[in-house]
Formats: sequence, structure tokens, C-alpha cells
Amino acid sequence: MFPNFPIWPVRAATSASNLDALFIFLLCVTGMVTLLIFILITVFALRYRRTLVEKSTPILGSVALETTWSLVPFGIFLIFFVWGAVIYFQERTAPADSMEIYVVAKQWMWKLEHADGQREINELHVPVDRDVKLIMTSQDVIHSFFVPAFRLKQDVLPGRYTTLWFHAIRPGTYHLFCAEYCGTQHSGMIGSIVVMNPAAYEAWLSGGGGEGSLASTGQKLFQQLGCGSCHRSDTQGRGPNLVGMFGKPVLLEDGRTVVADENYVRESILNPGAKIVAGFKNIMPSFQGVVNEEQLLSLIAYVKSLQGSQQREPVSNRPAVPNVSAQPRVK
Amino acid sequence: MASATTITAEREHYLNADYGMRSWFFTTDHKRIALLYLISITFFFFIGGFFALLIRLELLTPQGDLVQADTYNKLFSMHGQVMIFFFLIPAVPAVLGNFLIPMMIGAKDLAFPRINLLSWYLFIIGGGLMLYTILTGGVDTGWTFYVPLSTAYLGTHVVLAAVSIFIAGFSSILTGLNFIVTIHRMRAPGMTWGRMPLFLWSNYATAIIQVLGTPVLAISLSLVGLERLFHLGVFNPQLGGDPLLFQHLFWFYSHPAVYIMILPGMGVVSEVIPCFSRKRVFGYEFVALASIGIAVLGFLVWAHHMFVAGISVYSAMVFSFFSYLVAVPSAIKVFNWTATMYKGKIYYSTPMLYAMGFIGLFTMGGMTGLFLAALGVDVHVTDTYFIVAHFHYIMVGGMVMAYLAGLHFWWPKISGRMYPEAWGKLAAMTIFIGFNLTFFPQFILGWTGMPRRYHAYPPEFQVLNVLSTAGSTVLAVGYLLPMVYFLWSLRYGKEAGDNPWGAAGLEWKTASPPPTYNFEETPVVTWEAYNYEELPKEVPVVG
Amino acid sequence: MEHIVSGKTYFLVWAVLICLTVTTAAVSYVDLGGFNIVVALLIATLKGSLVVLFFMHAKYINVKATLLVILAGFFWLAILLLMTMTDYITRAWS
Amino acid sequence: MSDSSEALATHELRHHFENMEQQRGASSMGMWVFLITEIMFFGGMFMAYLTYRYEYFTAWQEGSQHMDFWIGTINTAVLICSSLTMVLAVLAIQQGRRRLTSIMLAVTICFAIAFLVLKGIEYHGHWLAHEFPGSAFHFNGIDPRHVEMFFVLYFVMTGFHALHVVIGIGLVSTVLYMNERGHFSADYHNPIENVGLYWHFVDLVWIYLYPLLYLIGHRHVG
Repeated sequence: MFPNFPIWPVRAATSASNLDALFIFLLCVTGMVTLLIFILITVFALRYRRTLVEKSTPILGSVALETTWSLVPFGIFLIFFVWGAVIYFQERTAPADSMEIYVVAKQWMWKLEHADGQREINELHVPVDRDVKLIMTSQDVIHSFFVPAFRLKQDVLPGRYTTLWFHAIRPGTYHLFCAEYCGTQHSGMIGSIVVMNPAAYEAWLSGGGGEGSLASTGQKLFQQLGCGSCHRSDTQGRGPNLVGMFGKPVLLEDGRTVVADENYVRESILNPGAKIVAGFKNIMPSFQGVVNEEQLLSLIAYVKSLQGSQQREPVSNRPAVPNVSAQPRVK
Repeated sequence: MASATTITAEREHYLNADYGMRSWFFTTDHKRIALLYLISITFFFFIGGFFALLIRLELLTPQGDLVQADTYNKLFSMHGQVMIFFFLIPAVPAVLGNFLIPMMIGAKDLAFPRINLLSWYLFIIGGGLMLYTILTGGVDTGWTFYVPLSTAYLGTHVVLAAVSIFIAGFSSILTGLNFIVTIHRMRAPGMTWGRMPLFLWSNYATAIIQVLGTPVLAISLSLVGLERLFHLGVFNPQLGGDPLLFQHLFWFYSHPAVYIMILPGMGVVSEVIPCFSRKRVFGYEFVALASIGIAVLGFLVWAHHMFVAGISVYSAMVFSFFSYLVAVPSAIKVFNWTATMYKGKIYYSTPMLYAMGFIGLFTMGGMTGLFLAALGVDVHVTDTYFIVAHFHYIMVGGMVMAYLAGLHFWWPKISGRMYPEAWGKLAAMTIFIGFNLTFFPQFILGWTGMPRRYHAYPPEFQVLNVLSTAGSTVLAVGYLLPMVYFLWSLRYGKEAGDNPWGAAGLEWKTASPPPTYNFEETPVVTWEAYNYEELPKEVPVVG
Repeated sequence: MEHIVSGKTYFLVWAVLICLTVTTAAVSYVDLGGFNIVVALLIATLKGSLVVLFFMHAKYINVKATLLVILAGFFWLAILLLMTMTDYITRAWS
Repeated sequence: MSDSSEALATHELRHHFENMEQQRGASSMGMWVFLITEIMFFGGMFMAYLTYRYEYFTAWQEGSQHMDFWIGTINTAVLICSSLTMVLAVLAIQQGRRRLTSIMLAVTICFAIAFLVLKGIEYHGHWLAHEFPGSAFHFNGIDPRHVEMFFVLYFVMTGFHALHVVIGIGLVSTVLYMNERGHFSADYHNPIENVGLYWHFVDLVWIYLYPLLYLIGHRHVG
């Protein structure tokens, strides 16, 4: 799987191909300039060595020349900047219908949860040729999800969700590293990403012992915690109706507007008073310390699944059976 | 007081003007304080170097077999903290700058000699605390002190290390303050800004960064200390804080700090190359203003350390753009130094070899910086060995080479004696080869995906790691050589004379070693900097 | 040589500072919505400028370099605040 | 040059300066450079305050309503008065009136102590109201976690400021002592000027702390 002396990492995702093109361009341009400097220094050092030259020729400088070698590099830098920024922007913007996987990092392991309920540790199975979006958080310190074969890296922060997406193009097993120093066993926080053909992936999925989808786990928890007594699916609840809310802008009591994304739902569970929806009171208790990171994610998955009938179809883990979780789960 | 002197063996100069411990530890003479700094930072350099060797030895094999994981983490943390705060930052400013700045502008001393001494004492107190930290178990935060790891999870001497860096930071602030005021207020008649040697321009730019950046490091480390000691919520997300705020505060100082380390080195090279090309520096104004440009623009780029940390995409683009902008003045400098050699009369003396090595290695370090400023590429190579290689090319390949160039160049002035030239050349070559062998493989390691700060690593990375470790032993020998022959030369070196290199600059117009007040009479400057066409066309001493 | 300012000027500046303090305290009782912070900071800046210009003699400094130092201090503070806010303000955009 | 330096030399001219004017310029510029390092030091805290106010707006509103408005306002006036007496002390020594200088410095110290006493009363009030961050912190209302952070920053900012006031008292006392020993005159008084600059800077910081902590969202809300 891993050759003994690699000088170029495997290219296993679309992001890797995009990036390699820019990298090769950078390598060529900077390589040529570096070579030029080395050659000039060597040539000058040899040509003008003290035994060959009687006396140095005074030259004060040349504004034209210096302006040129200020502006030309800057022009080239602008190309690097724009190209790099475009790739970065693509890397940060996940396609809308990506398959979502939740990642919880802790000292020193990766916990990964599929929407369908499969849980993995330090190993992530994904199908080839699908857009996969990771929604990541950490239970303790900052970690970083790094897959060299995808040329992707994203810090995983405690107290917040960060995301990463990729589109694998080559089946195989690839390194997953923690790239942000996270304490004693930092170098042990490694795992692998297994990119599989659709058929193999199906087989793997059916072999895994999921306990129902993540959203259904979240639904159970939602009932256990009694959330539904206020967050009713009609307009009579003491809390806002959650159906169809996810991903939409929400008007707040203080006049601001926020988009109800993962981070907002998270904040509203842990710290309900921070951003109150217009028309409601600050009566919800905090669930800080009551739910752990994984339970939070299942609640978020549940809230996401509460789309009105006209909503875009929820994301499924199973390309073969696309609409398995599309039925609204709210009665 | 220095009496009238002629150049004889018995002449009174700053070294023999007074004797005894008191005359050194209570001196306010900038030259003696420079020597105190020289001894102190050399000590810390070898401590940091020792840690580096242990790190390289551990990485010889993929398994973590030489030291435990926590020991390894302490090694790289303390290597970083010692090298950055106790060697690189004070190296050129506090040693060469302290020694040369008053002489280069024709002053008797820095503006605040007692504050200068105080800065050395602060450095020693900070350094002493760092040694105490090391001896009582060390610290494993990395040099970056990232929260919440540092404030809530690690059990080592985090607060102690932070305090020691806090104190060393004040030493650095006081040095910078002194340089700014000295350069503004103490210049000899005729020494206009346009006539100042470029070493002064670059140290002035450095001082700006020291003065404006270091306080922000001080407050961020204070907040880390408070959060850790009293569990006050400032950055820790579990207490409601935002860990990225710490990173912003930290890098606001610590990125410009990179320029604190490299700018003075650029100054040294700008002195050495004209001297051994027997020629004016090409485009004085551009090189001078480039230093100031770097100092200002250097403050607008810090978040390029945070492209994958979870900052806003748009903000990342702003910082990426400024990162390319700050590369322009550095590029100007490299081109101008190279152009200075054109049609010169070039001497392959030791300082010149180091300076040429500097240009090459700094160019490589700078060019790889362009990869890191490109947002998409940074995502892949940040936090890998690519970064490690990149900043070692700047810090060690650039800064340490320049520091050694300067030390050799001004050694005759400092000690009054010549170092052995043949040994000097040998050491320069050894360091150049050892350096490249150590750090070039790390670029490839990083590109292929080996993360930094890894105690054990997948086996396919071993070949390059072995190469790197092999290089580090060569590098270690290279660094020991100058240490030995400098000491040797103090007793056995040839007498240097006032101006062995036939160099321009006021410091060469006084005796070697200089008298306590540098000049018998305040000089009056009537010439431009680097007036090599008016100086001997040959370097007198290099035969 | 150094510039000597009359005691009268100092008392006048002091009186203005006290008046501004009373004003800013009074304004905080009025609900101006988002403008409360703007007014409060404007008054603070006005007061700060008076202190720097008169009490700290910045108005009378004849050394350009020292003026440059003062401006640099505030310029760098602005860099710190503004460049950091580029991150926080635009985080919600995407 | 060296003749002119001899002509002007007094026992206060340090050997490495050419003349008193150069020494004075260097000393004042050095003080300013030091003060901008202080600006950046407090700047870090202001940045933390600003970011978190932006992020946790509600909590910040809540927190600032628990400030002691009257003590804050009175303390602002106290510091402004102390700045006046400080600048009058500098004026007095410029005119060579040593006795008046000492009186003004002493009054400045009194104002500074008054400031600290009021600050202490205020801190005590927060202590009684369980507003000290830490295990004893208790807050009924919206978003207590971030309100606690508001108090952390409040105590850190005013704490560092109070530390500067204490250092200021030490510095003013030192120049007061030196003045009594006859060190200063109309010709030489750099230390008093520099202590003055430092003292006004302490006032300047408070001028910004006051609206940020006490005024924003104070009276009219709730």
C-alpha cells in the first residue's frame, strides 16, 4: 500500500488533483528563480573573483531595474494568490448534497459516525465518487484532520463545528493524521481512510452493526430529554417549531439574524440564552454537561431531518437506496 | 576614562579598561554588554542544539524507541522556546547590534546604557527561569502555547515557561526601545538617515517590531497564565472562550517575530557583501526601505498561520494577499545583493562565504514561503515537515548563517585579533553542506505528508529521516568548529589592526578593540555609506 | 527648548474633560440603540485626544520622530483590532 | 561639538550625550516608545473585549448592567483631576517652583489612592454579589458562562490598570522624594516629565475603559 520511499503523495481525491497542478506550477516558477539566483551568484563569484578583476566598477543602482524586479515578482505572486484562493474556496465550500459524516476527536482517537448509525474509531470507510462532508468537533483540545492523499487538512476545535469535504476518486487505504499537536500521544492519533468501490461499500455498510440512524438516535434523545414539550411541531409551543428550520435564517429577539447551522443549533442547546429567536422567552435550561458531543451530534442530525414536506431531500448514506431517511420523522 | 591612545599593545581599550567581576556585571558599556549577551546566547544555542540532536536521533527510526512520547514533546517544545526566545531573537540585535550601533553612528554609547544593562539582566532572569523549567521537568506545549492544551490539559511547567518568556520579552522590548531612540537621537553630525549603513536600517526596523509586537505576546501569555492558574475563562471553550482568539494574539507577535529574527541578519549581509565585493551596495534606498516595508507589512500577515484553524475564508484571503505583498521587499533585497556582486572584486573570505550561503538558503526559504502563502497549498503542507524545513531555511539557513557571517566579519573589531581563515572556510562549508542535508529532505517529507511534532511515524518516511539525521550530525560539527577557533584566536590570533578588511563604516575608523567611548572625538561624517571607490581597492588582510 | 504651557490652558482642558465625562454619563441614560457605543467611544476619543495633546504635550512636541512614535502606536493598535475583526465579522458569511 | 557639550554640561548630563537638549529629547522619546508598548499591551485586552463583545453580545449587555455606574463615573473624574495636578506639578518645576511641585505631586498621590480605595469598594461589591469569576461565581440570567467571561475581562483589564496606578504611585513618590532632595530644577526635570507622561497614560487607558465597561448598555436597557 505504501511504497518505501515516496517523494510524491498518492492522489486520491479531486482536491488532490487541483492542488497538484498549482503545486507543480509553483515548483517550476520558484525553481527557475532560485536556480537563476544560484547561477548568478556562482557566475559573479567566479567571473569577478579578486584575481581576475583589477578594480571593482562602482554602480549605484538602477531604479528601472529595481522597479522591474519589484513589480514582476508581485505580478507573479498575484497569480499564485488568486489560484491558491480559488482552490481554497472550493475546498471550503461543500456541495449541497454531500453525504454527511460526523467526526468527534478526542485525546487521542478519532470517532466517526455515519448518518445511518455506523460508528468507527480511527478508520473511516467512504465510497468512491461521492461528495463527502465531515462535520467535526473535539471533546478536549484542538486536533487537525489531515489526509495527505486528499491534500486536505482542517483543524478540529472544541466547542464548535468545522467542516471539510472531499470527493475520493481512487479506492484504497490512506493515512489519516492528527496534524495539530494535541498532547502526549499526538503521534499515535493516526488512522486510515478506506475509499471503497460502491459495491464493496454497500457490503461494508450491511456488515456494520448500526443501532438505527443517527437521526433516530437523536429523536429518541429528543423525547427522553423532553424537548418536544416546548419545541412542538405546531405554533403553540413555548419554544420555536423546529420543522424546516435548519439551514434557514432565523430572526433573533435583539433584531439580528443568524443562519440556523450546526453551530447555531449546538449553541442553542448548550447555551440557550445567547441567541433567542424573536417572539420567545429565555426559559430553556442549558444542556451543558447533560449531553455529550456524540449525543449533541445526534440531536443535530435529528433537527436536520425535520424538514417540511417541500424541503430538499435529506442526505442519505446509501446511494443505492436514496430516500431511506427522506420521510419526515415528525408525527 | 579612556586616555589618549596610540595603537600599541599596551593601549587601553574597552576590554582592559577595567578588571574584575564588578567591572563586567555592572558595566554600562554597550560593548561589554554585547559580550555578556554573546556568552549567554551561545550557551543557550548549544542547549537548544543539544535538544535538536536528540530530536533527530529519535527520528532515526519510525518507532518511538529512544525517548518516551512525553519526553519527545518536551524536547521539541524546549528546543523551540530556547532557540527562538533565547537565541534567535537576541542574537544579532543584542550582540552585534549592541556592539556596533553606537559605533556605526559615531556615538559614545546607546541612549540608555543602564536600561541596556537592565535588558541583559532581564534576559538572564528569563533565561534562568527557562533553565529551571528545563531542569525540573520541562514543558511540552510546543513553542506556541496553543490553548486549551496549554491551559487545561498539560501537567508540565507551562506557567513557569510563560513567565520566563514574558521576562525575556521585556528584555527584547528594552533593547528595541534603546535602538530606536539611539538611532533617532544619537547620530553624529553628518550621519544623515541616507548615510546610515544598512545594518542600522535593518536593526531599526527590527526594533519597531520588538517594541510594537512583544507587548501583545506579553499580554497573551499573561492571559494563558491567568486562565491556567485561576481557571478564568478567557480562551478555553469549555469556559466559553474562543481558542482562535489566542492564536490571533499569539501570531500578531510571533509572525513579526520571524522578521525580528531575519531582518538583522539581512543587515549583516548588506555590510559583508559590499565589503568583499569592494563595491557600493546596489540600490541603497531600495534595500533600506525594504527593511521598513517588511517591518510594517509583516504585521498584516499573521493569520497565514491559521488558514486551517477555522478562520473565515474571506479573512484568510486578505491575509494571503498581504503575505504575498510582504514577499516583495524580501525579493528586492535578494536581487540587490546579487546585483551588488556584479562587476565587483570578490574575495572568498569566511564572512563572504557565509553571506553567499545566506542568499542561497534564504532564497530557498523565501521561495517555499510562497507555497505557504498560497491558500490551497498551505492547507496541505501546513503543520507538516514542509513548514519545519521552510522556517529552518529562514532561521538557521538565513539567520544563523548571517549571524556567523557577522561574527567573523566583526570579530577583529570585537577581539582585536583575526580568526584562522582556513578553519573559518572549512566551518562555513561544513555548515552549508550539513544544513542542506538536514533540512532539504524535510521539504519532501512534508510534501508527502509527514506531520510535524510526531514522535513516531509511518515506516515509509524513514529513508528521508535518516538522511536528515545524518545531516544534523555534520551540522553539529560545523557549529562546534567556530566555537573552538574563536576561543583559540583570543590568545593566538594575529593582531587585526583597525581595519583589516578595508571596510567602510565608522566602526572601522576607530581602534580594534575600540576604546571605552568608541571615538577619541565625535566623528563628523562627510561621506555616503559604502564609499568603497574611495577606499583601498584590495582587502588588506586576506592575502 | 521646551515649551511652557500656561496653567490657564490646563485648567480649561480639565474643565472640558469633566464636562465631557458628565455628558457621556448622561447620554448613557438615553437609548440611542446602536449609537450609544458610537457616542461613548467618540467622547472617549475626544477626551483621550485632549489628554494626549495638552497634558502629554503632544501638541508642543517639536521632535517629528516622537510624533511619529505616537502615531505608530495608535496605527498598530488599529491593525491589531481591525485585522482580527476581519476574521470574526466575516465568519458568518459563508 | 565637544566644546559645546562642555559648556552646557551639568552634573546631570550623562557622559554619552553631547548636550542637555539631546539628553532631554532622548529621554522624552524613550518614554513615548515605552508608552506605545503599553498601548499594545492593553491593546491585546481591548481586542479580547471587542471580539467577545461581538461574539457574545447579549452576555456583554447583561454584564455591563452589573457595573457600579457611580463609582466608575466618580473614578473617571478622580483620575482626570489627578492628571491636572500632575501636569501642574510639571509646570511648577518648569518654572523652578520646587515647593509647589512637591505639593502637586502629593495631591496627585492622594487622588491615586482615592481611586484605588473606590476601586476596592467596587471590587468588594462584586465579591458580595458573587460576581468574582471562579467557583463562587453565581449569576441568574441569560448566558451565565459568557457573563462570567465578561467579568473575567473586567477584572483583568481593571486589575492591570490598577496595577499601573500602584506603579504610578511608586513613581510619583520617587520623584517627590527626589524633588525634596533638590534633584530637580527648571533646567533639569526629565524624570518628573516622564512620570507625568506615564501618569497621563494611565488616565488615558481609564478614559477608554470607562465607556467600554460602564456605559455601553448600562442605564437605558432593562
